[in-house]
Formats: sequence, C-alpha cells, structure tokens
Amino acid sequence: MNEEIAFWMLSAIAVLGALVAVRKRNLIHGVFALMVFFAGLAGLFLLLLAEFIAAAQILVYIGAVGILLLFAIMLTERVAGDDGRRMTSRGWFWGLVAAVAVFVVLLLPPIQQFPSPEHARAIEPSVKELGEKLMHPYVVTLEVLALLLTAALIGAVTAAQGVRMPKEEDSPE
Amino acid sequence: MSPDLVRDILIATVPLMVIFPTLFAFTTWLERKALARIQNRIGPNKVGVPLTRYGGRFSLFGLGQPLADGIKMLFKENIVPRDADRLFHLLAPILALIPAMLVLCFLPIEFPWTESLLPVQAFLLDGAVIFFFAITGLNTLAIFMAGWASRNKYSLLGGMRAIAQMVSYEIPLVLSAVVVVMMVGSLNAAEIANAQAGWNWFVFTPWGLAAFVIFFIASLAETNRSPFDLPEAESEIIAGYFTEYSGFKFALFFLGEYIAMFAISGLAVTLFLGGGAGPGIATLPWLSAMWFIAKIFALIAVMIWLRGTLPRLRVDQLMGFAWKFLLPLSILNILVAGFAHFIPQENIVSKVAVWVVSLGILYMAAKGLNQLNRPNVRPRDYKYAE
Amino acid sequence: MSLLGGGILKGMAVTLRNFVGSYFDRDRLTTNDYAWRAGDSLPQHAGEYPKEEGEQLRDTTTVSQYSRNFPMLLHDEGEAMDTIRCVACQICERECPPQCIYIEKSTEKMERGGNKAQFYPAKFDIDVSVCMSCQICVEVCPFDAIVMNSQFELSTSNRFGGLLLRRDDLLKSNGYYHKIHPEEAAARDRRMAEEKAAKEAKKKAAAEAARKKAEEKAKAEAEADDKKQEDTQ
Amino acid sequence: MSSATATAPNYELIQQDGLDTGLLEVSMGPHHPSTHGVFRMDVKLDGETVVDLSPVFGYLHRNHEKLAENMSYLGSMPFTDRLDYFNSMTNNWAYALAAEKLVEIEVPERAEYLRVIMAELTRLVNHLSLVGFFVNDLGALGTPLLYAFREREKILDLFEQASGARMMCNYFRFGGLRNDVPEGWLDRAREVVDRFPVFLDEYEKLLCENEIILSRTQGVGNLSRDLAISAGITGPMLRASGERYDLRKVDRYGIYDRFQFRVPYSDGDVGDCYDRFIVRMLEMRESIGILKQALDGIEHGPVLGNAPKVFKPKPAEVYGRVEAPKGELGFYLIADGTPKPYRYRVRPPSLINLTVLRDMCLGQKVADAVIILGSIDIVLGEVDR
Amino acid sequence: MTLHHYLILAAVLFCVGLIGVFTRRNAIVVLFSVEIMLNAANLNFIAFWRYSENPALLHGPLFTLFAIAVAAAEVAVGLALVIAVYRHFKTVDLESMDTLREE
Repeated sequence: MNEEIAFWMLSAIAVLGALVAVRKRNLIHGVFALMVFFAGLAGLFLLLLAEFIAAAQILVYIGAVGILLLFAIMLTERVAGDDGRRMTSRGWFWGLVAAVAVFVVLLLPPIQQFPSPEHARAIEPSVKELGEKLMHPYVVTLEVLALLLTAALIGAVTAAQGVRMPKEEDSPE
Repeated sequence: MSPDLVRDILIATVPLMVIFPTLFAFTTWLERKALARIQNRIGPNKVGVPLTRYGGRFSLFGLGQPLADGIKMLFKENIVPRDADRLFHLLAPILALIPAMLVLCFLPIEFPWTESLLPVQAFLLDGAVIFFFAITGLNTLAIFMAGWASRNKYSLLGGMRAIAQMVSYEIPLVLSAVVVVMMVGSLNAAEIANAQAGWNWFVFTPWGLAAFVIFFIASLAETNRSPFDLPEAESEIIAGYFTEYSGFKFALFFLGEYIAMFAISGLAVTLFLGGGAGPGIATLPWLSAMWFIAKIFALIAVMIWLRGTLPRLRVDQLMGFAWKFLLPLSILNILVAGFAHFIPQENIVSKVAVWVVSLGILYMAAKGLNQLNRPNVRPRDYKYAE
Repeated sequence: MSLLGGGILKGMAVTLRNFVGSYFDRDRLTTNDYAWRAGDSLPQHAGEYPKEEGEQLRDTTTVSQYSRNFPMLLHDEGEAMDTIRCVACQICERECPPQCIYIEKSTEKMERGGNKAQFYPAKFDIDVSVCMSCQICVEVCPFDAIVMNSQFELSTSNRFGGLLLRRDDLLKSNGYYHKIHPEEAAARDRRMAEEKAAKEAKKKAAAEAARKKAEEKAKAEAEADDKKQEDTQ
Repeated sequence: MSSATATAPNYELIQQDGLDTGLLEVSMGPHHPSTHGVFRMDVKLDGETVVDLSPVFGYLHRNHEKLAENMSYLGSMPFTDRLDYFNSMTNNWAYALAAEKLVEIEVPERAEYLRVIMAELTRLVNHLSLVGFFVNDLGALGTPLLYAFREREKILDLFEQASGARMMCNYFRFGGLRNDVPEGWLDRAREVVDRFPVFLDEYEKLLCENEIILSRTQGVGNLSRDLAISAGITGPMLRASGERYDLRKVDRYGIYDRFQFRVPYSDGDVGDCYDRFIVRMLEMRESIGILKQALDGIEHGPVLGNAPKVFKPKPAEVYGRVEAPKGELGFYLIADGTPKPYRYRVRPPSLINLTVLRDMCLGQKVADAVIILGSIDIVLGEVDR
Repeated sequence: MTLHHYLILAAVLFCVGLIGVFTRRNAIVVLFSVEIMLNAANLNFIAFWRYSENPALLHGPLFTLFAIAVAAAEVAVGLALVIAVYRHFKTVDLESMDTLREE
C-alpha cells in the first residue's frame, strides 16, 4: 500500500516534470522541470531499493548535469532566458505520431507477457557489495569509464574554448 | 501506511524541525553578540522578554532579540520586483530551506527518544554520507533560482558566483570525507561515528587532521561563510542573490543558510570529531546528543570568529584556491592516509614518525602549491624620502 | 619562509584579544549606552538625558561641555525680554553664511536693566534645518548676545515650521549657558567684565578728561573773563 | 591568478579568450554600499571582468565655488569643512593659507603649532578611516573599520573639545585660530598620540600580513609613475606609484620646516592597491612623529593675530595649497577689491585622483573595481563640491 | 507493484523524451530530451534488476552506474558542442544550423 502510493506519486512527478521540460518555452523553467523529473526518478530508484543509484542520480544529474545545462543556457541565450518566437515547435503533429508509435512498440513486450510473471524478491541493499563488485569483476570497466570521462572533459573544454583562429576582420585591409 | 510507522516518522523528524530552528535563533543572537564583541561593540542587549512590558527590564543579555527579529520579518512587506519570475521568486527560498532541513536526518544524533525507532532513522541508510553530499548540492539550485528569478543584475551575478563556488568546493569536500570513508569502510553515518568511540577521533590522526582542515575550509565555502561569502558579497554585489528578497522570504533564506551550517558542521563532527563521543556518555546516554550539538557549536564559533577577522577572496582566487590548492592537497591526503594506514603504529616512536612524516609531506606540498599559485605575493619594503 | 596561513592566524589572535578585551578593558568598548532603563544609574557620559519619561526633552544637552549645536539668544538674570542682550543690530543676519537668521527690529527702543534704552528684536527666527552650526554669528556679535546651544533633541513631526526656532524658543538665561558650557561662559563673562571695566574706565577717563577740559575751559573762560573785566576796568 | 600589466589592457585580446557572450551593463551606484557616497560607476562586465567603466558624479554638487563668490571671505570658511568632510581641518588650513596670502596677515607662533597638530591629527583620522573602509570593501565585515573608528573617536573628541564640533570644525581663521584650545587639551592630545602606536601595531598585525589581503591587493589597480604624474595625481597615491613628492617638504608651508619627518614612498613602479594601502599605514607613523615634536615645541601665546573679520583685499590673485591627507588641496582666489572674491576655485585632490579610475579598473574583476575605488580615497563632498 | 508498472512508466518517459527530440528546435532542449530518454532506460535496468532471479549479482545497478557516468560525459561534450556551435552561428536553433562552414 505504502509502496503503491509512493509509486503513483513519484511517477506522476516524473512524467509531469518530463512533459514540462520538453514543452516549456522558457528554458530555465524547462531545466528546473527536468530536475524535478530527475528527482522523481531518484525517488523511484529508492523505491526499487537501489539507494546508491538514487544518490548518484541526484549527485550527477541534479548536482552536475542540471547545473551544466544552466550554465550552457546562461552562456548561449540572452540572460533572461526567454526564447520567445524563435524556439517554436517544428512538426508537432508528426512528432507526436512518431512518439505514440514508438510507445506502442515499447509496450509490446509487457503486453505479450501479461500477466506479470515475477514478484520482487526481498533483498538487503548494500553499497559495500556494489563497491566490491566494482573493484573485482568490473575494475577494467571502471578504469575505462574513468578514461572516457577524462577524455570527454578535455574534449568538452577544448570544444567550448574554441580554436583561436586569426579573425579575418583583424587583418588590415 | 501503518499508524506505527507514521508515529515513528513523526518522532524521528519533528524534533529535528523544532530543535534546529530554535538553535538557529540562538545562533543569530550568538553571532551578533560575538561579532559585536570582536568589533568592540556591545551587541543586542535590550530585548529581553518580548511581548511583555518587562522587555527592557529583564534584558537577559538581549536573548529576546531573535524572537523580535522573527516577528519583524513576518510582518514586513513582501516585495517582488515587477519583472521578476513570480513563481521562482517564491519557490527559491523554500527550495533553499528544504535540502538543508533534509540533510539533518543524516546526522547520527542519538536523541534519547530515538532508540525505539531505529528502522526509520535515515542515518542508518547504507549510503547516508553520499546522500548527504547529494542533497546538499541542491542548495546551489535554490540560490541560482533566486538570483535568476529576481531579474536583478547583482542577484544574477551572485547566483552565478554561488553555482561556480559551490560546485567547485564540493569536490575537496567529498575528497576529504573519502579518507574517513576509506578508513571505516562504510558510508553509514552511524558506523562512522561508532568507529570513533572513546577518544579515537579521526581528527587525532595526521591524515584526519589534514582532511578536517580541508573539509572545514570547503564547508565554509559550501555554506557561503566568510571568507568565501562571495555570492552575498555586500561590498561588491549588494546582497547577491537575495538582494530582491524581503520579509519572510528573506528570513527563510537566512534560516536555510544557518541550518546548512548546522548540517555541514554536523557532518564534520560525524566524520572527524567523533560524533556524539565524549566523556560521560557511558553513564548518561542522552549526553551524547548534547556532545554532538556542543561540537557543532564549537565549529560555528570558529566560523563566526573567522567572519569577524577575514576579508573575502576574489572570484578567480576563490576558484583557484579550490582547484589548484585544496583539490591536489586532498588527493595527496588520500595517498598519505593510505600509507599511514599500512605502517604499523605500535610504539610511540613509530606513531610520532608517522605524524611528522605525514604532516611534513602535506605541509611541504601546501607550501609548494602556494608558491606555484601566488609566486609574487609577499609583503614589500618601502623607502623614505627625507 | 613564513608559516603558511600565519598572517591569518595572527589576525585571528588580534580579534580574539579584542573579543576578550572588550569584556575587561573599558577603553576598548567605545559604544556608550544612551538609552538606559529607568532606575539604573546614569552612564557617565549621559549628561542631562531625561531620566524619566515625560521630562522635558527640549532641555536635553549633549555629552560634552565643548560641543556646540545651534545658536541661542542670551539674556541676563531676570525677566527674559527685559534683560535680552540682543539689540537687533542685524550683523549676524548679514554675516550668516547659509542665511538662516531672520530679524525684525522693533520700532521703538526699550529700557533695560540700568543701561540706556535700545532697540530689541521684535522677531528673531533661526531655521535650524538650514543652520550649519558654524558659529560665525557668535563671532561677529559685538554684544555677546548670541552663543551656541548644545541641545540636540530637536526632532519634530512638523516638517515645515517645526525646525524654525522663534525668539522665545531661542532665549536662554546666562545661567543655562554657564550650565552647558561652563568654561566658555566663564571666559566670556570675564572678558565682558574686563571690557565693561575697560569701557567704564575709559568712560570715566573720558568723563574725567571732559570734566578737566571743561574745568580748564571754564578756568580759561574765567580767566578770559577776568582779563576782559580787567581790560574793561 | 591574473597578472595585470601596468598599462591598461587591450580589451580586444581579452575578448578572444572568452566565449564571446553578451556584456552585462551594471550601474554600480549611486546607492551602492561601497561607492563611498553618491557616486556611480557605469560598468560593463564580461562575466566578472570589467570591460568598460565610466565614473558618473555630480550627485552631491552644492555649488560651493559660486556660493563662495557671493559671500564674504570669512563666510565661506564653514563651507570648506563640507568639501572633504573627513578632513575639515586641512580644508580650513588651505583656505586660510590662500586668504592670508591675499591680505598678508602674520600667524602667531602658537597658532602655527596648533595648526600643525590639528592637520596631523586629521591625517591620522583620514588614513585610519580610509584603511578601515578599504578593508571593509575587501569584505572584512567592519572589524578593522570599527577598530579604526574606535581610535578616530578619541581624536574626534579632541577636535570637539577644541572647536566644538567633531567633524565640521570650522576652527581656522585668517591669521590664526578661532579660539585657543581649552586647558588640559594638550595633555589629552599627548595621551592620545602616545597610545596611538600601540593601536597601530595591532592594526598592522591584523592586516598587513594577512594572506587574503595580500593576494587581493597586490597587482590590482596598477598605476604607473608616468601615468600618475601626467594625470596630476597627488598625495599618498602618487607616492605609492614611486614619486617623492610631498607639499610639506616642497612648500614647507606653516612651520613644517621645523620638524623632522620622512616621507614614505614605494620603491617599485607598480603602484597597486597594496602600495597605496601600506604607504598610508607608514604615513601614520610619521604623523605621530610630527605630532610628538609639535606637542613638545608648543608654547603659550595668542592664537589669533589682529586680523579684521571682514576685509576688502587689494585686487590680486593667490593660490594657497596644503598637503591634505588625500593629496594637494589648493584654493585659488582672485580678489577685485570688494569684500567678496571675484573668483574662487578649489583644486580637489579627490576629483583629480579619481580621473585615473578607468585606467586602473579595465581588465580587472568587478570586486577589484570596488577596492580600487576604495584605495583612491575619495570623498564625494570634495569630488562634486 | 509489478514489473509492468515500471516498464510502462519507462516507456511513457521515453516517449516524452522522444516528443522533445522531434518537436523542439532548440539544441539544448533536444539535449535534455535525450537525457530523459536515457533515464527512462536506466529505470528499466533497475526495474529488471529488482524483479530478476538473482538480484545479488547487481547487474542492473552497475550498468546504470556506468550509464550515468557516460551520460554525464555525454552532456558535457554535448553542451560544449552547443556552445561551440553557438559561437559560430550565434544561435542554438537546430534548423538554422544548416551549413557545414561559414560562407
């Protein structure tokens, strides 16, 4: 019972957050709605007893990705962030149709297996185990991931910094 | 929901929501009083028993001041700038308060009435410490929200400063906490506190001391305290992100800021200062909570003292300090802690040797980083013309 | 090689010393407690601050006998208007830099304490919202009639006329002057007495001289008369 | 850490590094906590970096010069107090000096000594408060400022006892002083002067080695010696840029030739905020030396020569100047034979020192603009007149 | 609560993200629509793990953890690209970025 109330509330939060995020014209409002979505999802993770993932979700998505998005918006838009006419939707109808089609396709596996086969097992969540798993079988993955992150960060900095080329208007004509 | 669960949750959370705001009121008085004395003033000493005609007669060292301030704040006009984003302007102070209150749950304070409700205690969560850091990070958003929603350039500058600062300082903060997590082998706040029972506080180890210093400095920045109070730098950008706030919304910001101070000091106490450990808790278990809060206040006293002494850094120096000084030091500290852990420390000689070597390495590294970062900054000599 | 963070630690030592010192060293604590509670003993610097509510706020004075605030008109002992020193010569009105003094001279002269009859100010207004306390009126006054008051509780709810002090508001006795500025008042009285004495001496001397002259003249005339008489005889 | 160069940086170069985002125009002032009065800086910011800055002033214009042309010579003496309201004594002195040149009045010996004592006490007050405000602008929450004000109170008490007012003293007169100091004043002054170094030691310990202050002030707001000289900068600001120039040594007005004192100046050619801050700290020590000598040398005597209160000088032009704490303060008078000056002109050091604000601020952070303004040491009463 | 609840929720979220990708022109909005889709996938991972035969293997959380890390990298690079493009075209409108180089 408790779990059901929590599930419906959290899924409502997540869906609403996601909808507002993709449809809101004001980008800053959109980002904050996106964070509501992330928070709702973190709640769902907690509900599924994946507490470390929930913490990581908050830490990475809200704490880092959200703020990165805010920075990008502040850098690219005019300070107020209202995008007005320029950002109107394109192909609203066909987009919706495509999305619904995909939704139907995604629904196929659950519908085929109706009624639901399994029920959740009782598990004892442990961050320690997760850590040990990361260290023992998945250590190479972890290292590769670390390398990827480093490379991505360096790439991001380089891309954002831009190549300093001599501007044409600088040369005396 | 079973009524028992609801009762347990209420017992676990309501006291936190009563005790800490009360302590907040006391802390504002303490801060005003201490700052006044540092500056050779008297400080609030008039408001005694508010709402009575004896207010001035029994002044009680001005202890009624916070209540009077609160009443004043409540009745002040709520001003929203015409162009402001009204929704976000309203949400920001609330959002500033929520994470601060939320993370209080992760502090392993053992109040006498909490013994029976262990299952609902959040600090027993397996990832309590990482949750703490995750939720503290939300504060940043509230500050940005306030800065952006106010449609004020000073607010916006303050908000952007807050984001940059808090994101940067979270890294040394977490990395210095990693040392402790590494030693205990758990992210569980209660386990970390229990590992330091007696006088085995982590601050009494060389790596613990260094980590504590780094953690404390970074926590000053996280809570926007002097000398890292750039987001609200009064002499540069008026009041930063809450320039356009008045009345109760301002009070909420203020409350959120102080609760965040309690929370981060509480985490420092948990990680380095032995949690509720202290003399006398074996016979009187409820003393543990007292010790915990006393330690929090000791840290806050140091924060107030620093605020009364130091000017603030510039924004580029602030970022440089986080990335070029604290971050390498905290990484080095992890290495030092690892080495210190594997060196046997049976007799006093080896203990002293570990202390000297660890702190020596860290100090020389700090010195070197300082030399690298500020090569030409030193007092100068001046000449005189007759 | 100095200690890393040593400057900050030194600064913290200074503030700590001030924190502790503010409890023990009265010299460090410069703030004075002006608004104290009824029944307590007055702070040393409080001067004549009203001890009870309802006491005339207008008679308060400031903390130091040297302080000056706005001008006031002096009168000697006795009924205020009978002994007013001002003779409405209007020098102060002319010299006042912000021109905040307004004087109307009386139409007829008035007898006052033993001296010869003089004009007096029918109106003497000072707009203290304009006055800048420069004391030039005091310096130029040849009659020592205007001096500086030190009363500072002048706030009023009337923004137009409230700060315009009339002649009767400005009139204060010499005794009051002695109370608020004892040294200055004593010096001024001494100088006035000296001047008066000098004047009287001069007058006396002049009278003496006149008398002598008259005598001489009379004598000369008498002599002349005698001569004449002799001549005629 | 940004290494600022001595010359104003070329903004085109700065902009290429950044993201080429929009500039933020901020109007700092006139009601901003650290513009030291009703002063406004129109700042263009790229992020936090100052790209352009134009000072806007005149909010406190009170027509000082024109008023004085319609007033007797004595009448504008109290108005000079209001120029630089921190240093009314030196303002008085500069004006008195100019008028005394006009009518050739001798100043009695005791008055000369008292003038020196008052001027040096004023210098202490000004430098103290300046350092306090400066560190306050750095963000030190008023602690150094309140220590400075604690000592300033003692000196203001002395001023009050001598002149009756704490700030608008109006104490100097043509040919001397308005009145003699009360009995016991010199002893009280000596007590204050003797205890001052104790405070100064404490102050230096609090501020001069603080790492944050060092890194905030060094290399910030550089003013080269050449620029300082060509812009007509005077006072401690000029000496911080490395030029040895002090009117007390150059003009030797009053009786400054009788005292032993040194003029601190910066050795390098940097002239940053740190130099300006330390030069003022050092000047305070020298002022104490002068004060001690003056308090030893003073003798009894009259304080006011027999100068008339209202006079009609012969047609002439004079310029009287003193080393005010902020720089060279001069009064230029043209007399036309009437009791009022034909032309009355003030050379305000605050205004002229302010002219280099833009050159010092470009390319610095917005937080630096605030402390650069603080280190210039302006008082808006004098800038706007 | 069954697995189906979570799967359908994830499908809904995925499609919401898809709508964003299809219908918005702003590059940043498209980027965070992609994030929504990624998160929906993460939800599926966790749900499958929770209802799996052997949750002790922790495959779901581990994979999600890696996905989150990769997503963070992706956002960083994506935003850097958006900024680089913005510097070039002075816009983040996807439809006006239709040339490979500046004319």
